[in-house]
Amino acid sequence: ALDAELPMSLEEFSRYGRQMIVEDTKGIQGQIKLRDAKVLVIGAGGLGCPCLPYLAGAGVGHIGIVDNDTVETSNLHRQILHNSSKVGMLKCESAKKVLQKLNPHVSITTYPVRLGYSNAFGIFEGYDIVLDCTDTPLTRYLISDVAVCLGMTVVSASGLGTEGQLSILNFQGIGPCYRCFYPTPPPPNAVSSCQEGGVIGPCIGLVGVMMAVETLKIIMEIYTSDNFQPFLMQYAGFPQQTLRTFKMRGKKQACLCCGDQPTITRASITSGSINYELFCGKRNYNVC
Amino acid sequence: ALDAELPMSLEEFSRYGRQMIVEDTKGIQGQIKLRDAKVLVIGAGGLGCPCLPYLAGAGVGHIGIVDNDTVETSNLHRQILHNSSKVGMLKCESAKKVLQKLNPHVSITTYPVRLGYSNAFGIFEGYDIVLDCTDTPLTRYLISDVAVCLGMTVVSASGLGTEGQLSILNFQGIGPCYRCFYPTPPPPNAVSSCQEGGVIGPCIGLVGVMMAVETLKIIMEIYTSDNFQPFLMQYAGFPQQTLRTFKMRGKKQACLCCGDQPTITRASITSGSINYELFCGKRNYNVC
Amino acid sequence: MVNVKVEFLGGLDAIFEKQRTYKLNVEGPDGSTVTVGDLIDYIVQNMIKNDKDKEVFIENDTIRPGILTLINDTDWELEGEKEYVLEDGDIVSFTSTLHGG
Amino acid sequence: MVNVKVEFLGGLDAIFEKQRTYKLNVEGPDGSTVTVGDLIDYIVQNMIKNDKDKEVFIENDTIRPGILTLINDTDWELEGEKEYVLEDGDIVSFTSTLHGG
Ligand SMILES: [Zn+2]
Ligand SMILES: [Zn+2]
Repeated sequence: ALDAELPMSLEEFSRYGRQMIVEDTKGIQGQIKLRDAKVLVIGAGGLGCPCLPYLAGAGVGHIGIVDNDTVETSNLHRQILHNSSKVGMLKCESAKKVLQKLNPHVSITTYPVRLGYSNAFGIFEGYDIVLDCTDTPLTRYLISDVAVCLGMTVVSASGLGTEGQLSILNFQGIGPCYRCFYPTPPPPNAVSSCQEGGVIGPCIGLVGVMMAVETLKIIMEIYTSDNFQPFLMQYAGFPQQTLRTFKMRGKKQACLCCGDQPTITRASITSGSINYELFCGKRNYNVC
Repeated sequence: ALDAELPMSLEEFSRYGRQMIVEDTKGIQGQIKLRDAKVLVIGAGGLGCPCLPYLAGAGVGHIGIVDNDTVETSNLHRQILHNSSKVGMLKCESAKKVLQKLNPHVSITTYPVRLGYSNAFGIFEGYDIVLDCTDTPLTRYLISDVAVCLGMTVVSASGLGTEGQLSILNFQGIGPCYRCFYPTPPPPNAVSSCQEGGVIGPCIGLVGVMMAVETLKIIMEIYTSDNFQPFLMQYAGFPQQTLRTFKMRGKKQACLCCGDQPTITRASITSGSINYELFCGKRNYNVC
Repeated sequence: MVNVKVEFLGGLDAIFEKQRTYKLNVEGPDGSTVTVGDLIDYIVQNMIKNDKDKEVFIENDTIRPGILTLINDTDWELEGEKEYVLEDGDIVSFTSTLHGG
Repeated sequence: MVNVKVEFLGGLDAIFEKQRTYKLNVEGPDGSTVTVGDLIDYIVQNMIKNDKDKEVFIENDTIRPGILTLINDTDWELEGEKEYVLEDGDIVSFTSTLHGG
């Protein structure tokens, strides 16, 4: 009877106690916000793997994971939620298993599909925040476009080699979107001289953990429409670890998606008339 | 026969390929350094949990884990190598199980003991680098002292609330040690007005991942006796994520441990004549 | 003439002899003020050794799509882009957008 | 008089009304130069409201053991400690050493 009057079970109080006493979380109030939050994570790879357990551990109540890839041995130096015995298993299912054991209070939904214009709205609807942990410009544009149409905040990150980048897009519908930053996609053939696509595990891992920090701050309303300023963070792991924050442009009135007269709308996306493949080229961009 | 002539198995080439093609790792040469490295991680908690899988994933050949604590529910928001089904299990054994599955090529030794003056040398000997992932000044002084006596480099980090710190101590025997930075321990009763010891999972987690990045750079000789400069990095997760690097003092000639006339030596430590408890006070310091 | 620091981040150092930061003294075309546009011309003419690499940095006479330009850690769109007049000590950063995840 | 920025990191903001950074105008005792020692006196006299909190910051007339002092991101031991003469725009940071793990 006593238990029933509390906003959480005693097990949850014990589980989250050490974070609830940090003043910035605002205690029970923040914990309930976390429990009610619905976060969609797209990609359970180098960014998603270190991010997901901190979301689940913190008590984010509803987590969706979109990934149709299966675990390969070559992933394991950086995709540390998976392991050698899971080679061949779907990454979203592998991740779910680990997270469900870490925190049984969290409800986890998996989407073992390739994200595309025809299925994105159906997957996104019902979530509050979307995390872009993917690895091609094509999906980065698509995720941003769909999130703008649905008014969802995006935590977008990427990494390569020893570096990484992170930004919050379309914050509460007021922030700039991916297209505001990158109205024109990079030409597929202009990347030839950049180093090939290797990556240091903990360097991309650190950026994934940064995504978790940003997501918790969005849920706990550390960022507000009053204090939010568009930014892009740039991390470098070598030779010294540095983290720079660049002050970025706001929403562009002329943006095709989030601007005053958008041509990229739910109707144009779902009808397939926004040709993401043509727009971005088919070359594997994962090189620069 | 062909396989036997290669410095690594084909499975290892596939496993480490994506990091070997990053130029800073120097390919096979760097990978063999990783395989030969012997890293001792003290503490499988909020810092050790995110650090360890990146060391194992990268192929650090020999990892030791010292921790005599058992997993508790209240750890799980930040100690993401463990899980709810492991409550009551030794943290070092819980971590070993996960890491061994992640990378079977890594040899892992566990030390389910409380680190003290009488057992530290026996544990440390045979390792190249020690990672201080502990949570009291007492062990921080002890780890630094023993590492100085044995000429080992220490990657030392800590965190509380939304902040964290990281430093490399006694780098190749030339860097400053923990006592150079903190010749006098903080008075046990001077910490009363600081906020109590809460912590945000991904904030301490990020610092743990930073430790892995630094450890890989030490092993791969990105840091050398020529370019190494003493530093202390200060991370803050809230309100904005920032990472500052402070330029720090070098080795102090008057340092009781690494200075010109040390009184803290292997003999004085192992005889118990350095009273760490008296020196640091018995109060739980994990508050400021 | 103006003394500025230039940075090539996100892998762009690959076309600048793998060096991430340069300190430059740049003269303007009229001998007085130097804009970011002048700086970009200087970089293309003097610092990219391999002609084929120019298209990694420049497209249609401006910075290639996918590269962000920052003036003192601020998006150059907020600072006047190519028209911004450089002052001694300014830092101009170019960073390639990363896509890996 | 000198204009400086002061930062309280690592939880030290707890005794400074939870504010991490302050911009201060500080006068020296003789009206001319201001040292870091003068700044510390100023902080103790004017900025720590609760007398009991002073021992968190000061011990035996200097910064308490366990707190690092940085002048423009450099350990004050390399800069002359209390004798360092402040200039306009200097940043002085105090950070409590963290022990959690
Ligand atoms: Zn837009
Ligand atoms: Zn020393």
